[in-house]
Amino acid sequence: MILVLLILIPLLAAKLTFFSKEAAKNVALLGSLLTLGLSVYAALNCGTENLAPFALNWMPAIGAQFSLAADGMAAMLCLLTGIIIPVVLLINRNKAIDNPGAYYALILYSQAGLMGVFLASDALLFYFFWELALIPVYFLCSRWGGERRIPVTFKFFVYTFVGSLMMLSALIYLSLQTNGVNAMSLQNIVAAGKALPMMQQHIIFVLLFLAFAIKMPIFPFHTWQPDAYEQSPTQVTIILSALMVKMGLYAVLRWLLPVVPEAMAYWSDTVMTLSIAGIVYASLIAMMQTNIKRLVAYSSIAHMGLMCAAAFSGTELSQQGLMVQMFNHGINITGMWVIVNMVENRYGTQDLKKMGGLANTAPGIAIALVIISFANIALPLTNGFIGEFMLFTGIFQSASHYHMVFMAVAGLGIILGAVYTLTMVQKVAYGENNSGVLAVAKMNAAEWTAVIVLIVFIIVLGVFPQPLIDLIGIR
Amino acid sequence: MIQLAYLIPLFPLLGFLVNGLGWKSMPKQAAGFLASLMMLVSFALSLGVFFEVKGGAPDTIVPLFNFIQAGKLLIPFAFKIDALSSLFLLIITGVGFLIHVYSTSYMHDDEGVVKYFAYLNLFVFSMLLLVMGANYLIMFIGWEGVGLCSYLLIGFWFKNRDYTNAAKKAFVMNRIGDLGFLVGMMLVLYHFGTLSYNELFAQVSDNQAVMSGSTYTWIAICFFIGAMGKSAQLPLYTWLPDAMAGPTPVSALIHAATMVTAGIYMIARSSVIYNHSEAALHFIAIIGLLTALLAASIAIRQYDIKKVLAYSTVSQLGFMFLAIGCGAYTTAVFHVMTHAFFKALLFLGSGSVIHAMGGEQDIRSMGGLGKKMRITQATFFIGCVAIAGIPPFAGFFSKDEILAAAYAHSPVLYYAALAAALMTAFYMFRLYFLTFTGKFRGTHEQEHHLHESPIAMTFPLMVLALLAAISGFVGLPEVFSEHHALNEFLSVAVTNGVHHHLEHSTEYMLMGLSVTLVVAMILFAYAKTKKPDFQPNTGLAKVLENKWYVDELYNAVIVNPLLQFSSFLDRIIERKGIDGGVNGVGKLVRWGADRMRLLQNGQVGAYLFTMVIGIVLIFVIGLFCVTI
Amino acid sequence: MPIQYYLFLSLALFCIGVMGALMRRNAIIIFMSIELMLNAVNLLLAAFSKMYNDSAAQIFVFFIMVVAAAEVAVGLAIIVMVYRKVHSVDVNILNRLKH
Amino acid sequence: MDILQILFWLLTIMAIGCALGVVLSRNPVNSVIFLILTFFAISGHYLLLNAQFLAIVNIIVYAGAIMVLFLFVIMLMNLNADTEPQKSWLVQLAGVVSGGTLFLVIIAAISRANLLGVINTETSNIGLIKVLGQVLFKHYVLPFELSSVLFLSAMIGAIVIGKKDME
Amino acid sequence: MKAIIAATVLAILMMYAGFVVKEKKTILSIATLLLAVLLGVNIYELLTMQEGATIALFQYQLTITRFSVWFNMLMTAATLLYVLLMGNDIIKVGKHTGEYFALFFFILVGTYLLSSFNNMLIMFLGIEIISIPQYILAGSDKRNLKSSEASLKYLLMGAFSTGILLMGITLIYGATGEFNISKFSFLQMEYINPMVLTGVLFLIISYSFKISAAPMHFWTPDVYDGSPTPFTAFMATIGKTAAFIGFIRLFHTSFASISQSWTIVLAIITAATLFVGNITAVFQQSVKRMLAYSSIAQAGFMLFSVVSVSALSWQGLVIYGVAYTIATLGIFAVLLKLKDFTFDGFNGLAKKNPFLAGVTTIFIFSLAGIPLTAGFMAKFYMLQAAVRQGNLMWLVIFALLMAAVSAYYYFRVIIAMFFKTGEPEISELSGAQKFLLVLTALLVIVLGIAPQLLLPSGI
Repeated sequence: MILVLLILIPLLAAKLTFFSKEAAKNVALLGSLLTLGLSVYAALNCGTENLAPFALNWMPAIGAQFSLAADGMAAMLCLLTGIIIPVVLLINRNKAIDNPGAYYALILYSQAGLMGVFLASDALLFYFFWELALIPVYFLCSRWGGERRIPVTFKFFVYTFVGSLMMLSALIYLSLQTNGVNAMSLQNIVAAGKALPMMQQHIIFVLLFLAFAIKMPIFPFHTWQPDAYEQSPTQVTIILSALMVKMGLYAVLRWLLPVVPEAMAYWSDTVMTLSIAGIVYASLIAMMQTNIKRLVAYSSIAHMGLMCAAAFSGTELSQQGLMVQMFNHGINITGMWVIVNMVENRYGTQDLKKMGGLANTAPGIAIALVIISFANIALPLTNGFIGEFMLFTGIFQSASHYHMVFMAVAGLGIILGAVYTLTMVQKVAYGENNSGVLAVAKMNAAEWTAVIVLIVFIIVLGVFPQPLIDLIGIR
Repeated sequence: MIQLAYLIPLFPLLGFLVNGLGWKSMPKQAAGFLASLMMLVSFALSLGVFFEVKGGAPDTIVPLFNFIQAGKLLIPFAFKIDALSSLFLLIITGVGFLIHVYSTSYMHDDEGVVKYFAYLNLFVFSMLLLVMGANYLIMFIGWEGVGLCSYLLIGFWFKNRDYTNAAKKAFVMNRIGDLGFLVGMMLVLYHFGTLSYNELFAQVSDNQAVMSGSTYTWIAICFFIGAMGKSAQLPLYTWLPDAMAGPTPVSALIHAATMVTAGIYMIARSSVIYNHSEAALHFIAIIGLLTALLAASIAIRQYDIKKVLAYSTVSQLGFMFLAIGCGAYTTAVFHVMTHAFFKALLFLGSGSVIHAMGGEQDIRSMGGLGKKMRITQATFFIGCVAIAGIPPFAGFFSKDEILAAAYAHSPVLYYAALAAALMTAFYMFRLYFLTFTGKFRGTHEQEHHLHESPIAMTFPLMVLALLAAISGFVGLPEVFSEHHALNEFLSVAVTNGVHHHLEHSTEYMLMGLSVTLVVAMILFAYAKTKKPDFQPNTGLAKVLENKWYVDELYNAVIVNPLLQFSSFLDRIIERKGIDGGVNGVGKLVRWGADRMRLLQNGQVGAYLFTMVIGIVLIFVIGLFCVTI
Repeated sequence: MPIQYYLFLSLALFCIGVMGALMRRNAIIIFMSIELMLNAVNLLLAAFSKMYNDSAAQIFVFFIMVVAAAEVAVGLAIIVMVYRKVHSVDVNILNRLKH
Repeated sequence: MDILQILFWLLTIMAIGCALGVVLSRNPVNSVIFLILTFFAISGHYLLLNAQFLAIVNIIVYAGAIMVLFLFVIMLMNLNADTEPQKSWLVQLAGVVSGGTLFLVIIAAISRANLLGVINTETSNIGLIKVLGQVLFKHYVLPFELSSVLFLSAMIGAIVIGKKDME
Repeated sequence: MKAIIAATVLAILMMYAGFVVKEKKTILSIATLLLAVLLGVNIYELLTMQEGATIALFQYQLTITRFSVWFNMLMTAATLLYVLLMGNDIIKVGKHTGEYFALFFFILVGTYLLSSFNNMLIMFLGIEIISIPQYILAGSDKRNLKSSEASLKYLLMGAFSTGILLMGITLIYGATGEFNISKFSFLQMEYINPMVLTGVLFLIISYSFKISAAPMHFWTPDVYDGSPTPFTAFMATIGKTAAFIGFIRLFHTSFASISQSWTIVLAIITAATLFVGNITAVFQQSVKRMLAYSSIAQAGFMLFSVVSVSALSWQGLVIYGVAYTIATLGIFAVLLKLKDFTFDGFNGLAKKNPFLAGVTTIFIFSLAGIPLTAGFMAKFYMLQAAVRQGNLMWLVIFALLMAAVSAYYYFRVIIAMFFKTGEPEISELSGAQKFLLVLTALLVIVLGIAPQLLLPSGI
């Protein structure tokens, strides 16, 4: 029942938010805090009776059930969603938003979709939530985004829509290979996929992989991402980069790897090559960016590349590391965007060239920026390191012939990551005050709260990662 | 006592937390006092630990908690206390304490002093983790932690863009090395399944036969790449001279005494592995020697007081790696220790000078400072003597041991190293003479301002001078005493490689040769600086002044091509290629729509016509292409 | 008389009808061409009726005629309506609806 | 070659010739006349095929009623060859070619058929009015009724379309 | 059978009502009432039929099954919904209001025939009974030359396709000597008679015309664009679905055994239809014309039901037909409220009238196949049927790519409504209309969550 509530509460909160005009942000925050409480409860009770799977007959004709289940990975991602959404709602509280009811309601709708994606154990349900998470975000970006928002988010929408349709066809194919009873359930899909001959596995693999690769996104399917991140309101960018891209990885782990293991083994070298090439590629391009949001966007592509490579490396360690890193990356990139948001609000620009001297005017933000940046480039004793270390170890130990090359090239990402991140820090925080900015407002209480929460996660999980590792280990 | 070793890093951490969290409200004096106090406590604890170890306490693992436990991967957060780490503890906390004390005065006027002490404490904490960790991962944590602090402290005066550039450069170059370290760790994990020193070294000693030599070589080289970054060896040394952008005590602590020697510590720690790879050792020896020569040659022609010291540090680090390359790990550690004392001394002395000069660092504007700054002059002189290798000062013993090891290894190494040592003597005394003797060459204002530093600054100078003078005796060579105290102390933790024994007569001969030549060099330096003229350099001198154009070379060969390549990727591949492709599909669809639309031209005749053609096509496909 | 003869004849008529529909601009002539197509079908049905000795096909022909008559009634009404507006039955000038 | 065959060929030539006349003649009135002639030829074929009733109906309904309707409309509109717009010869050629291609393709397809046989020349009584009547009202009463529905709708249509809207 | 008779009788009643009653509103009420009666008759017929029963009438010229009655019921209900949604606009079209409604009844008769014919003659008559009223409806706005032009184009091409249909029927008859579609015995033949194949192709072509599949689709945009908008809505939905039921009935009953010889052709037609419909729709400026192209595209999807010969395809057709019909009717109902039919006419609708924008979004989502709407489940069933067929994976993927293209033009409406600014002119919505629009939108969502409502057991 908890599982249903995890989806239901954001939905109801969204409904309420939609009709509460001025109080929308507070209603939304309350709703999201309630969800956070639930998701914490779920994470603590993962693996016990309290989190028993939930199933309801839905469309027997096509074998679809309304079935939810949570293992450690799902509970972890729900927890992440639960944490990130309140943070998203905390920032920008002072900013006047056009039609706040709809804005916050859509955020909560996408939260419901995300929760659903992570909890669904039925293919059709999964697909439903997959789209449910996407569409509110599309509206958010297109309605409240930057200047070029309409074409950009449209590209994003159509691109991911193509991917999800490919996934749909694969899921239909798989469901038809079962005996028809609950044909869409995860177990049956997995069983059907495993039994497929090689040729069909290849097709299914390609179809599913396209969908997930676009969502993550990995090179070369990524071009929607920098544009979309740049043009979206930063709050939405957070949802996109911290949570939505995790859907892709999650889907790889849950709906791709177990389903077509043989094709997966066959393709792993290719995918790893792509992902790892993507790390270097995105890092190099990030170095060239003068727009702070694009820079962070490319850095996110680089990080996703590493995670994707780990997902396909086929070792247990890298999978665990991947899950850890999913959580940590969610926290870190959120932190990054929170800072970017503050910086953007204060400077009134996204252009790095026009920034500088933040450490003078608002040292608190600068310190937070430095901490989060270092978490982002995986400095030890921050959470980013734990994940990346496990990922690297996993990739290195993979059975691929080129595991050392993969690891070494991926390692270049560490160096390049340091280069572009520190350049950004330097341009934003250091140097003389920019002439255009004389009075930079300090952080307000809500922003403090958001930043402190994130930094606490960064440090605590960097020093004591074991609870997280234990959580994801629960089957 | 040893079981309480975790307290040693805890106090600096505490200092960091208090100063770091209270950076807004902390009074300046309190911050410095607190930080120094924490260091003092740590130092006291370290002393306790050291003497316990010296008193024969066995190697101890101090476990704290399980850091990462996932599947087969188990990495505990634990400390290892043995001779090596206890020695380093002593150096770090001792020198660290002195420099903290020095800083309370030196940084007195800076607005960011609370932040400064927070960083400094954080640095000590990280450095302690580095040397105390019981496995490579903990070492790596410290390793990157000190890199972080180095970054923060180099860029301490963040308003200056050059300083922050230097900070960034330092961090990135360190990261390159760190990647090597990381790969090394991966290799260790892959082959041995553990990162813990005890388990790893036990495995290495047990089943030598299982692993091929190249495995060890790869691991060793990878670790050494890490050391190259951190300890500023060729080709990753260029960050260290730039790192002088930080406050001078920082240069003393981080970029001379402690952090840069982390590479030595790591290799000494991994001596078991290195002993399995001759190739790696040769490689290290060559790199070390080249670094020593190159840096020394650059130092000859530098005019910035801190730059001279920085290149000297690089050069001395080269010496240490040369020692390691010759299999003499303990000698390297010995030199680390002596170097920590005299180089910290020299840096702090230069800090004192800079303090007096009101921030001026160019020795061309100095001269004759000795008259106003007696203590500084005296201690600086001791430092110079020590580094130049005049007996019985500390540098003589450690350097001589290195030269001896090099000679035992190969006379070629020896002569090259000797050349570097002579250059050292030359540039150090050139610096000394230009700074402290002769006439003052700066402005009147500066001359008026000249004064001896306060006691908080001179006290550490004196202590360090004392140490620089006498610390060499812990490593009296065997020709002078029955046993080598330091070697024996370290022998439990560090296994030296094959040791070529030199005849005592040879050793005497070598010592004599080097001392004679060094003295000659000092005289030469005196002669050269008697009447300084600072004409623009030409020829080789110009090349040296411009640091062999290495930075320019890096820019031309690596940085700029990389930037151009990135720009190419960004502008052409990303925007035109991939994004253009994606958008191109959209454009194609729209273009197609525009064309297809024209088919619908409103003419019934045309519609019928197209339909008939369609029908014909359908018949052709349906009747002739489909085989039934 | 082989059935092919009738088949060919009626297909020929059918295709002449198609040609007429393609070649002419006069809506009435196009409509007549289509009537020709229907008649071709009728003829073929009659031939098959004879071949199978089955009167059902002939019944079918009646219905085709009925439908044709109905279509012609409506069709001519439409053509007249158009003619009233544009004073022409040229299909080529009727292209307000396009693209 | 018996008389029936001669008749067949004569009627065939007449039908095709007149059909071509429908398509090719410039004057719409001529087209109508040619079409009526074609219908006569086809009626002749019906007679050959023992579909006497059909032949009569064809003449009465098609040639008599429908074609007269056409003729009326053409006369009403006062269309003649001079005002009749022609398509360009290229379009006409294309029409001929594609129509011809269609014919060839279908013929090529069907000529592979192993057709069931020949039409026997014996007279049969399936085309007699009595037989047809019986079949129609026994078996095909539903379509018969439905055709009245069809007519009803066509009638409504003719009214809706034909009546002038006075607004 | 009761429904057929009732529809005919009601059509005649309606016709006379049109003569007698002059007040248009009254005629509308009468039409609504009569449609309700017809729906009642349909439901009664459904209820009185036993499960699994097949009623053969008139020497197997009609075979009425529960499925066909169910389908008839749905179509009648859709027509009722249509009249309710757009009645006020229908009566504005021309003078002959009563006749228009009578024509709807006639079209329903044709629909009933197509859902249960068992003889090609009945099929032919059914198609004609559907087509001829549509020619008339297209031309019913006599003040507007476009309407007349649409009507003439529709007529000429429709008659042409009738010729083709008849040629097909004749060739099939020539090969088999049968008009009864359940008696063709192709399986007994050693090889397929090319004449049969030619006939089948002719039939495919003429049905392609009726359902506006490429390359016979050319009439569609022009006719839909030119016809009075309420009638376009009807032709694009119920008229088209009715043609589909005839298509699937003929092909799955008679030609299933030789499916491998025609599925490939039909698959190519499907692909071409999807391509033409979706690609051409991209560049349209008028929403009405875009919907015309989109109806081509949707026909492409519906063709999956014919291409994939399985029991699923019938279900898929019902779901798709209904889902598509409801959503399209909804869109047209909204469109009729706007003065400007171009995309720009929708600019800023969300600000001006959030209610209309909201329901439009749901309809658009359904057409684009976004989950939780009926349109998604419809596409899902179609794809499932096609995937099950086995050899059509390429077509499935192509169709999905085209579905993504369709998102492009459907979402232009959403972009215009929500993200652009403008002052759309909207006519007032009455409470009843609001209620009906909400009902329609709800239907879309309910069917998206529980599509099995459209396929009760025993159908």
